[in-house]
Amino acid sequence: MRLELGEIHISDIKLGDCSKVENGTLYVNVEELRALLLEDEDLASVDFEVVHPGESVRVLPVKDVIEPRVKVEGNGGVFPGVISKVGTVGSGKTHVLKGCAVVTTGKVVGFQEGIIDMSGPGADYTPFSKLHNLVMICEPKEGIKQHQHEHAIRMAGLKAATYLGELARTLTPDETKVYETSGVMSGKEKYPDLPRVGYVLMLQSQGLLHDTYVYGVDMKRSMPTILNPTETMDGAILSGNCVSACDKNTTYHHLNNPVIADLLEQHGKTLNFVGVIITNENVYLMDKERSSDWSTKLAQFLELDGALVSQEGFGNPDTDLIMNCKKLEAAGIKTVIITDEYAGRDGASQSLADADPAADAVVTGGNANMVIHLPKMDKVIGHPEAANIIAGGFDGALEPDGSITAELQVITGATNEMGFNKLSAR
Amino acid sequence: MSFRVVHYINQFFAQIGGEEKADYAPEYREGAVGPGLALNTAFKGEAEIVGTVICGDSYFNENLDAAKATVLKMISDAKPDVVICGPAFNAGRYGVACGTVAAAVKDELGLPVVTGMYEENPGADMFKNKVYIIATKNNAAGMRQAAPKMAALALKLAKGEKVGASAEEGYMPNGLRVNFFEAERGSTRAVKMLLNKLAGKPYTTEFPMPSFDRVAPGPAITDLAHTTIALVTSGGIVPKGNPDHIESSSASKFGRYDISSFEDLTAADHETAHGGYDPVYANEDADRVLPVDVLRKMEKEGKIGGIYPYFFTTVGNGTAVASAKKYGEAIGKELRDAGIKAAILTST
Amino acid sequence: MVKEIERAGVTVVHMCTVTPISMTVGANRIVPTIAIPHPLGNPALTHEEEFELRYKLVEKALKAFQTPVDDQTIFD
Amino acid sequence: MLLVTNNEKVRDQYGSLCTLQFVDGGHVDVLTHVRDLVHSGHKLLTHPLAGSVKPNETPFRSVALTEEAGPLDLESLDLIEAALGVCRQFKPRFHRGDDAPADMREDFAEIDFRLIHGAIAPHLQKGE
Repeated sequence: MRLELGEIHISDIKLGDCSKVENGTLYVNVEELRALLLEDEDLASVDFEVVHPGESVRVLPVKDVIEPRVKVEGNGGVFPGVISKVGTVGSGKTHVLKGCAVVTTGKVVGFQEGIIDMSGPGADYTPFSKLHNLVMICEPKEGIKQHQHEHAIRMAGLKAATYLGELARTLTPDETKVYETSGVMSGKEKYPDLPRVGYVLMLQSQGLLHDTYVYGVDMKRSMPTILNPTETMDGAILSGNCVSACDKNTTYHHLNNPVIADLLEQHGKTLNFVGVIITNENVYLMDKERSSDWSTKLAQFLELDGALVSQEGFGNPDTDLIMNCKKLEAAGIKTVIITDEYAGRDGASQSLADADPAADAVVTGGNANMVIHLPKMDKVIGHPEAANIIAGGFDGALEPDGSITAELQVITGATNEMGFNKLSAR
Repeated sequence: MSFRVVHYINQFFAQIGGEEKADYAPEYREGAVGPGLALNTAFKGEAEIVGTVICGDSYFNENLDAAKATVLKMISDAKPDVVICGPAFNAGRYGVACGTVAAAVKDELGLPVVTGMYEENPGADMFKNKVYIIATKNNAAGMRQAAPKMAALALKLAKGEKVGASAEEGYMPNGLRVNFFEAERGSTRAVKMLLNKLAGKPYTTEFPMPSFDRVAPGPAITDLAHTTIALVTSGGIVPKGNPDHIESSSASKFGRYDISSFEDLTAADHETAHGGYDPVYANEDADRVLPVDVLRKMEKEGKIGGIYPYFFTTVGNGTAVASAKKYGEAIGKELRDAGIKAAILTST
Repeated sequence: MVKEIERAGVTVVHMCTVTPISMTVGANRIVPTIAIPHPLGNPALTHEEEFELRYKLVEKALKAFQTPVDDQTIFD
Repeated sequence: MLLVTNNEKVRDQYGSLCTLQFVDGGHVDVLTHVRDLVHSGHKLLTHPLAGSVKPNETPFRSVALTEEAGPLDLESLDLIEAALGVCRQFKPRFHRGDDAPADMREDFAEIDFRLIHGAIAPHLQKGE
């Protein structure tokens, strides 16, 4: 498969009465976009705010972050099976509005986490402080259930990102990146001497607020399967996950999967990137056994020499992670896993809920229990009262001056387990 | 203002002599001696070695308590802001002395301290979780790399600044996980690690899995009929009422109780303090965890020589490995001192 | 704990239910027992039967003491 | 199937569909009860740390086990002991949820219900 990714660099977002991209500025016709989103009968209101890097602004609680994209050439459309019709994506040409994102907020449940600080010490820990963000505050109609609420916000974010992405359709990209992958046979012929490497991408799939969708399929109802790396760049995988702010994979992460990017970078040079095996993190133990059996079986089927495994979430996904690692290693496939740690505030506790000597090559996104002090911001967007709940209990404290002392785990994307960040621990 | 540093070194690095001078008694000298000069350079004027304590390695290890006290007093009298020991590189007794002095400076004088040695130096395993040990090369040629790291960490500690992760500062991992920013993102590090693993090249995991060492099996007991057996349990059996209040989990102590007068444990006299399993069955009959009744019978039948008058009890539940190790050491010492050759350890 | 006691020169027989854990903690002579809440008993039996069961288990421990081993060994 | 829960919502829905043991206590009490069942030979069917709501946050927990007791299942043992270990590490914020704000309590109950529902409904339909 061959995908051309044309990046249009965005350096500002302005709200106005006409939606367009001009000289690197994204103009958003708020009324038009709002009308589109309010077609969803579960939503009562949607408000918009624009935040820029360096501003004294705090956004919370963040549900998802989505990068606007549009399919310009080739089969299918972005977010297949959800926004676009089901159709295999990942080839042709896609345009991206680079440097900006849609950020959805919404208090789906009372204890939701997820802070993005656009400046100050908190900003160092979230990649989204470096983007120009269109923040959408979505309010549901009275009386809808949590799962309807989650669905409504998820769809609003995807629709808005699609609407904005559409503005890039006819633009000339500032920069074009070309990704090309081979089939199993042709890859072997092309790179006979390079080690065959696959990527086992674990997707959160435990149920309400913990779900991931692939081509519209709820991943907990799927067996592990194989994707071409470029499919993720067109939105084949999207996040329905609202909990575990620091180590959940937002849709932005899936679109810009760093493992896929780095493996493609090495593809044909030091390794042969054979494909992506997606698997789930289910609650039922038999599912865990079956899925890890299958991810290993698929890896063997692809005759991999090595595999990278990335995780999402903490606690019982540690079990899936270790099962995957153990079984891959037992099958003779050299494995590196990416995770994060819950080693306690003092860093002295056991970091993972599961462990095995086979996991001898681990990359960590850092200790999520580290305490961080987030100074007061001039402006708080979203549901400021959520700060009370996030900060009020065990995880931290809201100081009288509006600053927050909390664990790193409240910051969106802080200890990402795809290795999106530079944060680590020793 | 420049920080006052006291430096601890051995007779060899003080250029007094080698093995033949290893019994050299502690001596205090004003100013820097030997490797201290390299440290002074590395301080770049921010700190200065005001005095050096020199002690022979044999002297230190053979007169441990007295030597430690003398050395500590010399250090303390020089009123340092921070103390540096070594580096000891791969010299085993020197490494143990550096670790011992450093730990005592930290615990007894309450002063910041840095030492350095090669990772396979026995002093490293003994002290890396207690004091900051800069990892050095295995010989003195590594001084050039070690001095700036030791000086930088010592300055940080003297200033009361936050100490970064082991990988940043160069000290040996001490069991405390510390966050820091790497030069590359995680995915890039992971790809590099995988390429090394695939090529059979060395790589370092960022999170080592908990590891377990082994002990060689004890010898077989040939004369059981004349052997006294000690009873140990991690099942939390205690005299009724748990007189020492042993915690049900993460216990901070172990129990040691007289069973010399018991033929049989019953619900009237023993119970379990363990919070890690359903206590109903052990409370009904503690012999189900600690088989005193059958051992008494075997004693009478002459199958065993006897039962050690005290049994030892811990709660396995949630007890940190380090504590369990400490309890095991204490129990082992008592049994060895009492000449006991055999123990049954029961676990739930 | 078992390691430190054995390191002190005391031969240890570890009687426990979860033998894999016993292997991990480094026991060298291992006698498997009945169940976690009652390793050396079985409340379903009569008192006499239970004593008999326990006696047999401890006999296995005595045999373990008398057997020279080079490596971790389970005495089933 | 044996279902252990302290969540009324789960009890109301599943009480008639499977063998249900209601624990009148907190999250840790449920796990402790489950641990005792594992020790007596029941096998875990669902992960005791379901969900990424931090274990110290949620006051509710529902866990499914096999109805039949067999020999001690080591994987179940590992999982339940590790889950209790995590709970020891992170002190619970709420006990039974009575001490949580009402809407939060309802959210916790709903999530716990959804997680266990998603996991066991397909199996109950098959008559397991």
